Amino acid sequence: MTELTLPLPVRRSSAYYRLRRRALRSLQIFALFLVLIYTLFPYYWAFVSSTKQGAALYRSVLLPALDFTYYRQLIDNPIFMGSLLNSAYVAVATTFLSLVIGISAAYALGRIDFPQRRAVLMVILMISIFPQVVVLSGMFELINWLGLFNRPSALVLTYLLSTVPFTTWILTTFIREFPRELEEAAIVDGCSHLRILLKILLPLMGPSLASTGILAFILAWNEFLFALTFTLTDENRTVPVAIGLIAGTNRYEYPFGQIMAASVTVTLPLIAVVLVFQRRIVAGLTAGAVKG
Amino acid sequence: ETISVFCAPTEFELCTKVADAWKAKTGNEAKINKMPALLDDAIPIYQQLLAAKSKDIDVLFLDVIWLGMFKANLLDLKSMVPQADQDKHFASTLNAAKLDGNLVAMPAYMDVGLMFYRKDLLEKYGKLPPKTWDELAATAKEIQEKERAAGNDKMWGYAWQAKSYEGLTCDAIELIASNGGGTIIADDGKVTIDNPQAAEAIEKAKGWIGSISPEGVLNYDEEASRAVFESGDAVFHRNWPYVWGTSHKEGSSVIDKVGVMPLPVGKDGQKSSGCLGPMYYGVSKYSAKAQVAADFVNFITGTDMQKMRAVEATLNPSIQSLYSDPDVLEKIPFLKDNQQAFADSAVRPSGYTGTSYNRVSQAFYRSTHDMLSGSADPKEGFASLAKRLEKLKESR
Amino acid sequence: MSARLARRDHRAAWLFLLPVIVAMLVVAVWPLGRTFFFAFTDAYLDDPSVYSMVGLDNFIEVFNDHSWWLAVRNTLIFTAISVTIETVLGLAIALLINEAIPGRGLARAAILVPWAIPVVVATRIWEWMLNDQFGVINKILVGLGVIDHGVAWTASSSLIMGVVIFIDVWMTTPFMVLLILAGLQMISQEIFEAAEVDGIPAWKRFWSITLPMLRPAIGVAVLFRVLDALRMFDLSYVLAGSNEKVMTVSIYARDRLISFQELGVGSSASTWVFLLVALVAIIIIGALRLDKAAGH
Amino acid sequence: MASVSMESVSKSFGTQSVIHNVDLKIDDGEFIVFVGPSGCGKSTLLRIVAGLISASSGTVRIGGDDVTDVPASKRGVAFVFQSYALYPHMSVARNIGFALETMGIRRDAIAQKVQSVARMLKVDHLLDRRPRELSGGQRQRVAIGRALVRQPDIFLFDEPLSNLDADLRMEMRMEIAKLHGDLQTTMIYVTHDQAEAMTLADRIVVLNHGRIEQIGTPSELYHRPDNRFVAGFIGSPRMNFLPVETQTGDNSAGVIGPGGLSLTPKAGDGETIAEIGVRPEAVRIVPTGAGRLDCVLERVEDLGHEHFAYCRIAGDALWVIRLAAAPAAETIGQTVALSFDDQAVFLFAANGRRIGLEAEPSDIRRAIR
Amino acid sequence: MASVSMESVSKSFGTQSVIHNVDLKIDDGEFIVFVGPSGCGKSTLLRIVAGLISASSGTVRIGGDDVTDVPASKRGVAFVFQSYALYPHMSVARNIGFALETMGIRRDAIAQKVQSVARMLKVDHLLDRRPRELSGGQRQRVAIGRALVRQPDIFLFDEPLSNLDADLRMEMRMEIAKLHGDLQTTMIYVTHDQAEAMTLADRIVVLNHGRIEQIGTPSELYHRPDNRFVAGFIGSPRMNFLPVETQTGDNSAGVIGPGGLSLTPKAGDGETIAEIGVRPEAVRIVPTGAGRLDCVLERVEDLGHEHFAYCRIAGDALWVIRLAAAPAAETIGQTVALSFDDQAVFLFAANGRRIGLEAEPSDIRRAIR
Ligand SMILES: Nc1ncnc2c1ncn2[C@@H]1O[C@H](COP(=O)(O)OP(=O)(O)OP(=O)(O)O)[C@@H](O)[C@H]1O
Ligand SMILES: Nc1ncnc2c1ncn2[C@@H]1O[C@H](COP(=O)(O)OP(=O)(O)OP(=O)(O)O)[C@@H](O)[C@H]1O
Ligand SMILES: [Mg+2]
Ligand SMILES: [Mg+2]
Repeated sequence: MTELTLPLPVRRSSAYYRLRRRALRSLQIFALFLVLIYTLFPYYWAFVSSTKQGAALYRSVLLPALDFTYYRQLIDNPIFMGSLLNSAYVAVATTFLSLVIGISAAYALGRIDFPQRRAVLMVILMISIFPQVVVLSGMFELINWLGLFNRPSALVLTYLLSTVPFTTWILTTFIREFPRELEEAAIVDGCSHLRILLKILLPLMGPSLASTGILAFILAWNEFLFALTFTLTDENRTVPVAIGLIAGTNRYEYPFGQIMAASVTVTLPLIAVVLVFQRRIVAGLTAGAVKG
Repeated sequence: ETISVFCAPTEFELCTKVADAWKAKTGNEAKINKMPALLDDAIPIYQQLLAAKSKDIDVLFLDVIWLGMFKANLLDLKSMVPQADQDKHFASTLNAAKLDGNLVAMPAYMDVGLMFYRKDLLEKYGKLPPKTWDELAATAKEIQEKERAAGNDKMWGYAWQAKSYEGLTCDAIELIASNGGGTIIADDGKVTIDNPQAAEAIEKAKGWIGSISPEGVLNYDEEASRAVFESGDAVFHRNWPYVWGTSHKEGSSVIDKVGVMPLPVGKDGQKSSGCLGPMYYGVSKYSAKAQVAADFVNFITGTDMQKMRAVEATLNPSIQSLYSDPDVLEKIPFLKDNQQAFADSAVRPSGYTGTSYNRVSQAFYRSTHDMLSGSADPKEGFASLAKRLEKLKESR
Repeated sequence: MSARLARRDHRAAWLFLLPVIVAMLVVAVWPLGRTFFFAFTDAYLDDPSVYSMVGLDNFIEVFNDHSWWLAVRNTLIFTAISVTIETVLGLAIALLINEAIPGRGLARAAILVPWAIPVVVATRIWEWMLNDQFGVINKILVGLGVIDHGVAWTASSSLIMGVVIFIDVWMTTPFMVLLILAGLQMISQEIFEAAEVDGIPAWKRFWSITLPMLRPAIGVAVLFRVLDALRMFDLSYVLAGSNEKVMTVSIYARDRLISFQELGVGSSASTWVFLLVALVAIIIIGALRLDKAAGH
Repeated sequence: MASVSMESVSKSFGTQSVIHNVDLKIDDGEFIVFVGPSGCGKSTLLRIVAGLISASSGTVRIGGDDVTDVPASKRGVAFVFQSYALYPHMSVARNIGFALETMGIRRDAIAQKVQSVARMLKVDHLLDRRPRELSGGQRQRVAIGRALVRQPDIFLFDEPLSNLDADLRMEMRMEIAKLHGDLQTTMIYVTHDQAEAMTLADRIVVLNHGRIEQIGTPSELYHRPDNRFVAGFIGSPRMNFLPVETQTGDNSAGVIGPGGLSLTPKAGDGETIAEIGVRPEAVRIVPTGAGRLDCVLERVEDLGHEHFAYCRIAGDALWVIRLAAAPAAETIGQTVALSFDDQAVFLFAANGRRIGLEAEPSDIRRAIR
Repeated sequence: MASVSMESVSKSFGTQSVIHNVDLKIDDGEFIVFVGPSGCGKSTLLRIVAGLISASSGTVRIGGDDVTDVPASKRGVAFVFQSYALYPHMSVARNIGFALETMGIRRDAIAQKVQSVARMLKVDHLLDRRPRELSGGQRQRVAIGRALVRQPDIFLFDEPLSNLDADLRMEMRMEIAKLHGDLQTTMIYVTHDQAEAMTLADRIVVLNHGRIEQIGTPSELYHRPDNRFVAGFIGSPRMNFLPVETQTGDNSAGVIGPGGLSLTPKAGDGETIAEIGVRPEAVRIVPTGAGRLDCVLERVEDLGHEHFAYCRIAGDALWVIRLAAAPAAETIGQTVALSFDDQAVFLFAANGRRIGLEAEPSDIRRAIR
């Protein structure tokens, strides 16, 4: 060993460190508090605003007025409630379809060794970067040609453009993470590819299905441009469009309170879903996207 | 028979009523579809439907500035609506819908820029409603300062709209036209914007920002500026007639303190030039039931229905006779005094520009916004705008 | 090699890829093809059936348009600044809620809320909160004595880009946090422990261990965000209409296509947007060697 | 160098109590090995010493100072992880020298120090590589080098060799022993491997369910286990056990068990013997009738240098017998007798305590050789 | 049950060649063990037999039929993985019965079959549990059960016991041996563990760098290795080697080496002896002068039932000596002499081939006992 003498570490008393740790902990909790305010306050404010009427809106009182007129109006509005149902249908169907398509593609891309695998993956990634406006007119022709104009199903179809690439991408990385031996065990047990996918991989992909599913769901639930363009009549509209249709008594009037009430209402299911699946979203992404 | 009609979401109930009345009268049904609240969002929808020659839609609700855009896809109503019915409307309004010799739509009601003001404050400080913009600025300034001194430190003199959007085209045209500076492009297609009066008007308005108007007006639209006025924080307020209704609704801080007048003028003797915003109904060329649809258009734009809308929703009729109708006046008392405002209105140059209107308007409001926010000089700005517009004209 | 076994697998692979291929052909390739096609025509939106081919004229027109370059500049500035802030903030928050502190479960859930709110709505909320006369932000700042009268956040042309970036940061930081958090959780805890026992101070641990180890995770997150930011549309559009100060390339393309009805020029603008985004994507993917990851 | 002591240290994760009231004094320069079944709390205890986990209660002292709340980075300990935990993005040289970088030492001094440590561990030709380009043994050496370079007061090892091949493990084991011989630094070492524990330790600490079962030198634990748990845990193959019944005779207790077993153990002190144990190497196979109990010789395994015979007693307990030479092939499957010396028999009470601890027969050791 | 044969099987992954021209015939009912250093291709070869990997060239036959192009599911093989690869979302019962489900067998028939297999493996009380609720040994049993239930022609095991504790490993090893004894099915078994290889195999295949070094019974490999690699690989601790120089004398070659070694080996046939090898248990420590070579006794390890002595020869080679009793304590650190019988010496040529293979001294075996 060389003679290099290392500086002696300065070590203070146990009590000093105890104090320091407590201080640090308090600081962290405070920072966390700030983060919570930062992320939640706007939503809270939307809620506050939605319970105020008229000029009360212009007085910045931090407490909600707890006037639920707008909410009552929403609930009594069959068109709005109908659009909730449409949204649910569109979002669920989109999610389901993109998961089915995505998982099937992901199995091929993640598990089967074939030469063009990388190219296919890159093409799919490239597709996911198209701006939506770019395809609007072509999409409209397609919808008309399929006779789907003004049907919620048209939205399901068009949303696949945005959801399928990333579901495929995330599920592929996830499937690749999977212990290969499970699949080999199944092969030896006599399973076909389809059976492996259905009986072995699928039941085990809960977390990543949940997280990609939620991403797809949020996307489909919140989409506006296509929904606006491809539906015509009230009974076929989705929630964001329905919110877009909430109007005052004049074309220039912007009924802020009502719109905030509607926004709070439609965001609620999403928040609930996110809360419930919070752990899985992180877990699913852990296995998925980040690996790339 | 059943036809399909587009209606603004704000007028959904009115439209339903019209449809009921029409059914009672003719036995035909009209199915009402809501348009997006941001009416401009309807453009691509119309566009797609018309490009696809869709039969899904018969009657379209149209803003005046869209008429040029859709004229190729709209049915000529000249022969389908009785001449007598056509003649009941303000000529200027009806003429705005006559493009390439076709009557592409019928006016349903009209909007015009009006000046709202605080009756109570003007009285308190012994002021008369101003006639010129300079008077307005001076009055606004005085009241603002006195009110602030009295502790009302949120008070502003004048709230208007200068966000970089279509509304600014209106506000700016009003200022320029009332100062004798024309309406950007004349009816014959001549680009008129590069003139000293126009520059002067904008220069003046620029001076207001920060002194009698909050800097925020540079991103105010109708609603943002109305909020200031209706919470009692502005003396003057330029807006559309609907503010009359909202400022008298529960929750407003200025109930019964509001007065209305035509917009001021640049100099004595010039014309007040409220921006005209009439709305129309037209029939799609691809409608399978064109005659029924035209009947409906005539019905919904007819005297009875316009009166109904005026009474129920304070929408200003485009039919001259209604301006002396007692029922209407009871509901909208200012109509009588402001008939001139409607007659004198400044029309945006959408008739000539047609499909290109949005480009012209965007170029105009963008350069105006630059001038108002101080990043461009009005004289030079309008000169270069004029050149751009000339070039635009060539491109189509 | 028993090529027969391999060929069988390849056939199975294409069979499994069939749905995605069909779906993408229908919803992506065909509409895109139309857009590319129209980019070479002089068609107008009011009657797309009438057109003639004009070669590269539309591309040249866009290329020579001052507004386009303004939009490109805005887009790049917006992307660079907002993604940078999001990354730094996302990293900080991710590190914070990765610590074992009480309430972090709640924080992890709460951080996702901005993400679940539709963009249009979020923009409206912030516009409202930032209102110069009635905005709660101004109220609070005035109350705290930071400023003496309300700032017109969205009016001044020097501030509006800042506001757009601010709102975007609020809306999309959760995405960053999520991806970085996921990355953090994949790093073996023992590496941090090793550094701690080795007496490495916290800042150095962060700088020399955490950051380099998080690089792949941050890289992917940045890629996704950059691609998204380059296409940004609704936020700017809802907040400021077509204010040139915050006009993005997507708004430019939409203006030409929808507001101006120029199907041809609009399509070529869209194509330019696509090319821009693809270029950036390729650069980032190359820099991160994401393609390797994809193939391996 | 420093002594370590723990005073009634306990630890629970949430509601799960993992370490119960551990008291332990480790002298300066000692080599201590923690062994115990998986999940018994070895790693947890080691991490408490390192400061990576804070104890729920109790006091930890290093060199006499209370360090209970001192963070790991200030304790002057070095930790070698089972997974090595090398920094994957740094070269071997930086991995080793990283701790010195923050001490304000000059670059060339660091390089020199790293070089000398690397040379000592025979990884000096690898200094530019990344950890993923190293073999398991090389990684292990780098991990040790990283610990070494800081000249810590205490080395902590958590199963450092368990990812290595048998040969390599043997080799590294010797190097760690040599390291301890050279440095004379206090070392605490966790392992699963019998050979490592037996050969490296000055004293072994046997843990079970978060409690210390016994502390002692390897030979003490092997020859004089306190209880059945330690007796069964130390030694490979493990000790053979047989449940028995005590039959109280005139003045000393007799013991009978399956397979015709009958013993008259010396000690006893009136305690009831519930089980006996005999190590595999203390048992001999003899012709039927000549032994202490009968069993069926089920199977013989030839390991080259030795043989294991498996013998089933009364259809139940299976005893392993370590033999130098294979038993005659024809005896396989047949009943044979087993014989062992009295001194080789360990006696256990029903609660597992070994009986006769006090009157330790000094010749047990000789008996099983 | 079936025989397996491979005819010049090769495999490369991309440009990396992993298996080179392997020829191997396995008889029906044989228990074959593959051993070799990590990365030598054991698993790859096993997977080629299973059909999980297809060979790059060559032919694989099972029961005489060419199965080179037959998919894994049709080969009638069962595979037990190191990681067990149990389906985590299925109960133990479904895990075992899954292959039967795939075959479309009736539910009650499956249940019955699963029950009987589970009972045989003593996991019938666990049938409703999920894999994560099982201990390592139980998982291992379930994995074997899953293989068993299909009554395959061939069992393939890839290090099935390497995740288990020493005790458990020993126990499971016996059960696998018993299984083979009962079923008499062909089994191929990959392991790192010397004891498993030695005790389970009918024949061991030693692989190195994708080539077969030697095939033979455990005893053949231990006592008559073909080359230095096999000699060094089989046996634990490994054989002691010493490089030597051949000095050609009158009619037979004499050999001298470090530490004063001097030998006159019987065989030779003119081949140059480059190295000699002696197993640890064949070496004895004797007083200086009384042995064949001198060395410094560096260290002695006490494992309880035996001792390892480490002796350094001429400051270089380190020999391990297995001893029943510890050498006298005062000899540690001193020079001692080592002695071994002539018959215990293995001779190697410079290319590693063992010399004197043909004229195998039949008494080597006896010599090292
Ligand atoms: N962070 C933790 N949270 C909760 N329980 C834990 C945690 N770390 C360890 N435990 C539990 O504490 C017990 C002791 O764990 P520890 O890692 O000390 O065991 P060990 O003796 O090192 O085992 P092994 O030999 O398997 O490494 C185990 O039951 C384990 O489940
Ligand atoms: N899918 C693969 N792609 C590329 N190389 C591979 C692949 N599988 C194995 N190899 C390489 O083939 C060689 C042999 O691997 P194999 O797994 O057969 O070794 P092994 O003898 O089983 O080793 P171990 O004892 O560590 O399990 C190794 O060098 C490995 O890196
Ligand atoms: Mg442990
Ligand atoms: Mg292997």
